[in-house]
Amino acid sequence: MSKHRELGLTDFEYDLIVEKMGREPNEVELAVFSLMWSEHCGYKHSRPLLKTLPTEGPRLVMGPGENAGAVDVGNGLSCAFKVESHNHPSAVEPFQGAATGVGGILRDIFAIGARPIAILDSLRFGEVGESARSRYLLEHAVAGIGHYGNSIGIATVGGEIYFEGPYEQNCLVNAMAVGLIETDELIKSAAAGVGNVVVLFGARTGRDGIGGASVLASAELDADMEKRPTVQIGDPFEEKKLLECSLELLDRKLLVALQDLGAAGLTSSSAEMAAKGEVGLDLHVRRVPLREQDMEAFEIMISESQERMLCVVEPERVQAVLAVCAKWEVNATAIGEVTDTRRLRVFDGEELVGDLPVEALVDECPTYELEPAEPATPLYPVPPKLIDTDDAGEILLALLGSANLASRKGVFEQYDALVGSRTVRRPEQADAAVLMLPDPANGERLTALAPPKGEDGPKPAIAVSIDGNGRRVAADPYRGAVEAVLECSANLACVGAEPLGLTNCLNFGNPEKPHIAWQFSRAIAGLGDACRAFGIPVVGGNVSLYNEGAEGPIYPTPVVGLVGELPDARMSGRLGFESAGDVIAIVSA
Amino acid sequence: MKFGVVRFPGTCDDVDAFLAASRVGEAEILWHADHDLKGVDAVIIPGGFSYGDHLRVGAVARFSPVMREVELFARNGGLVLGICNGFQVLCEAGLLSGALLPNTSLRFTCRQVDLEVVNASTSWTNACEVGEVLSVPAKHTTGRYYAPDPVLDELEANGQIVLKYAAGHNFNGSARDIAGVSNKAGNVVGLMPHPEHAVDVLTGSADGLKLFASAAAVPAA
Amino acid sequence: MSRVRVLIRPKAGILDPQGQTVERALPALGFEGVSNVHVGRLVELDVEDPAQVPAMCEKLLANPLIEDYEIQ
Amino acid sequence: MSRVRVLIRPKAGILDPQGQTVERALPALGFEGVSNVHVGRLVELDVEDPAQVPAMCEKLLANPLIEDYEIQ
Ligand SMILES: Nc1ncnc2c1ncn2[C@@H]1O[C@H](COP(=O)(O)OP(=O)(O)O)[C@@H](O)[C@H]1O
Repeated sequence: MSKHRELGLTDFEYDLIVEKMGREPNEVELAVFSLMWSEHCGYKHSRPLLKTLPTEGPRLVMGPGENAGAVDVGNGLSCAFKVESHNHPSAVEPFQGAATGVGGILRDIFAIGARPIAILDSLRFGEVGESARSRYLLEHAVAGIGHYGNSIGIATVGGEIYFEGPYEQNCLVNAMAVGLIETDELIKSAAAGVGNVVVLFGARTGRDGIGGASVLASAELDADMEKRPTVQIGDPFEEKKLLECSLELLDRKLLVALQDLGAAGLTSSSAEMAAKGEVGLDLHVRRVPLREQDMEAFEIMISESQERMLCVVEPERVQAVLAVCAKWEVNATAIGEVTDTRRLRVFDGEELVGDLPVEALVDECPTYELEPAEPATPLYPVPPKLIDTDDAGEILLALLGSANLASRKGVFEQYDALVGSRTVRRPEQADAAVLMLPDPANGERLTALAPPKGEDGPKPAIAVSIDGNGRRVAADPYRGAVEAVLECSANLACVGAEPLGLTNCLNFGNPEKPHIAWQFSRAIAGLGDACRAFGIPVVGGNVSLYNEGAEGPIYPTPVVGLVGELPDARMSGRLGFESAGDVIAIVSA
Repeated sequence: MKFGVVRFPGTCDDVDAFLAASRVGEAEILWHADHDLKGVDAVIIPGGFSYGDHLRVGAVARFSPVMREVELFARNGGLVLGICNGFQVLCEAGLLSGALLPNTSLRFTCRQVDLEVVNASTSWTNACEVGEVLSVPAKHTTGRYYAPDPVLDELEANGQIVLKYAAGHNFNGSARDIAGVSNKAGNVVGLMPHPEHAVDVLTGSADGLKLFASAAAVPAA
Repeated sequence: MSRVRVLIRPKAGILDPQGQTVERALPALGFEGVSNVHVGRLVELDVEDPAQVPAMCEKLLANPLIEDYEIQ
Repeated sequence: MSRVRVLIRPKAGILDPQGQTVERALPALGFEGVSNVHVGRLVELDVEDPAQVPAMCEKLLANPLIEDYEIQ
């Protein structure tokens, strides 16, 4: 009876599962439920608040709910983007944690058919000046992000880093990905068509990341060594093939639906596809290509092995799908079919080992009302003063020497900011990265390689930026969140771009504690009000809760990513003074 | 002039090379598993991480079917340019001397560098002048050019050192500041920096275009 | 001083993309009958006190989360 | 089937920054008396015909210009 508690479910939740099932769940079923009803997949503590964010806007193409959101960027093109956290995996194994964070967010982008064109990252560590552990985390997380993005050939064009005490035990690694798609080619993840075939393609399934979503992403982190085997390992080469293969499958119109495997692996991807399509799925776990032959059914269902996708295919197209996968040297296997049962049924050979109601899994996870209470006393120690003097020269030197103001060159030089030939403003050239779009007026296409005509006219472009400021949110969650949106918009304005849509990653502590609930609800209110004031829709995002170490919670850290448009890349602003004799002006409200 | 751009699993800068070559001629993608160069006049092996750089950079890609054709093509005087991972592949294939080792920093580094043209008579540098400085980005983890000293002396004597990092720009620790080399005949050139990412001032520099323009000016065989 | 050799391998069941790549490449070169290929790292060092080597492996040479090591 | 182990090392005289980095890092972790550190690659494979292994090394597994190999 305590099995469900080990898996992170409460007694109340367990009873609810028994009620929905009409019986006690077996081992496979309980494993599946525990993941789908984890904080990470079920948004138990955040769903009601997230519903308050504005999701409408004139340029909105796809709002929250799909793998990534998208906005219209003109010329029949949409820009898909999303930010996601990989905080706890990065705290355990920073290189692989950060790398697989990038891999995961990229799959979200190409799962809707968009070609990823840019990555940004937002990082928080403890004081690197004092903490060897924070230096280690910084070095390895940055190397991991670079390794994945560079190897897969997608430009990492911007980001931000802060070092502050409250992140010492619980670092933050958030990655944002941006992609482009011809708007009428967007694909959804809803499974459809009873009798259609479910094909799993990509890497083999191993034991890595078993239970990662419930254990690593949905509970407070402690030094428990037992959690270590849940680390996932990424292979950007496999993902590069998976990316090209997926886009070719879509380009040839061979797929009914496509979904990536992220947290909770096959479990969440199949359940979500079935729920969205209002159908059922039968899956045969023994057909799944394995890295270790002795894996049990529940392990296959919940493994978080990276670089895998799931698609739904009409039976007569299966051969064509397998052929495209073979061309890209990607494993592909038909592992199931679409049914009209609205149940997710798991077969181990002939035996039915799991029979789960899809709606209950995906849509009926209980949500909890938060009990926010403003703390009476400050939650965080006063940050140490950088220097105690009135001497302006000394203050300037101390500022210049502080890790939070130092040049980020050592970091962004480890990222390929140029691949793709779109980067008009790379790191340190401007406050936001500027990326050229294909220009149909110049003969350029997104999907087909066409030589540009070389015409000299305005070059359509987008600008992207990511920002957050935990210390200010800690001081005043509402204003701090508003300021994050303002700062990010100001970054876009500095290159001449106007925001079109926003994504966010809400990094907070344990929401079951009233003061964290207060931070969380006030920050979301601020985020929503700022977006409404600007008329920008929130197109999607991610929530990372339980970011706490032994010494307390992190600063509440909502991170926002904006995509904006600018009419002509040739006019984008830059940071440096250009030529002698130019006038310097200061503009303010 | 028709350029063929090879695409291996894991190639990343193929589209960039295609677009760069398209500015001075026609371009076409060549698939690694094909035994066919589609009648192109010049072959570009672009950058990226063919086969994930697994085992050793360029080691696996060099055995792909298309590389057999490229080797024949090169030995018959065909124009071949290897950029970054393409340079590594050409070295592994023995079409160029030397090998590329991990940067002394052991880090991936993406940086705009100045290159000095040492030999302006190869098929890929004839539009440049000796001593001319080109601003081109470099981005790699394994770009430290190495060859034993006698080989380096011979390369020098034969004018096979085509491009050098300008003073202060050799960030990867390459022997004798070598950024790019050619075969004896000058039809095959490999370099670590990325000329295809320097074809438009809007994205930083247009100096790299000269390499493609050089090849385009070579009369078709 | 003794020369010590450390063999570091990806843990069983952990993704070994390098090994897979080599396994796929060999038949294309005419080498048949090869299987179970794994690629790891080799560290060789002179140490005054070989008793320290296991600790070095745990702390620096290997990543015990994802790698096994063998000291020779 | 026999299990074969191939040790691949950077050739003597070629700068081995990986080895140097390890050598420099160890004292900082409190491990003294370590020298002459080199980092190489380990390839292990099951082969039907062990006589083929030297050819595999020459052709694919090692690059003789920069690496030495030893078959066990
Ligand atoms: N983690 C990171 N990844 C990539 N680029 C980064 C990262 N952190 C900072 N940068 C880049 O370095 C430059 C300077 O960063 P920062 O000091 O935060 O500037 P600002 O305060 O103007 O945003 C920016 O171009 C930014 O995009």
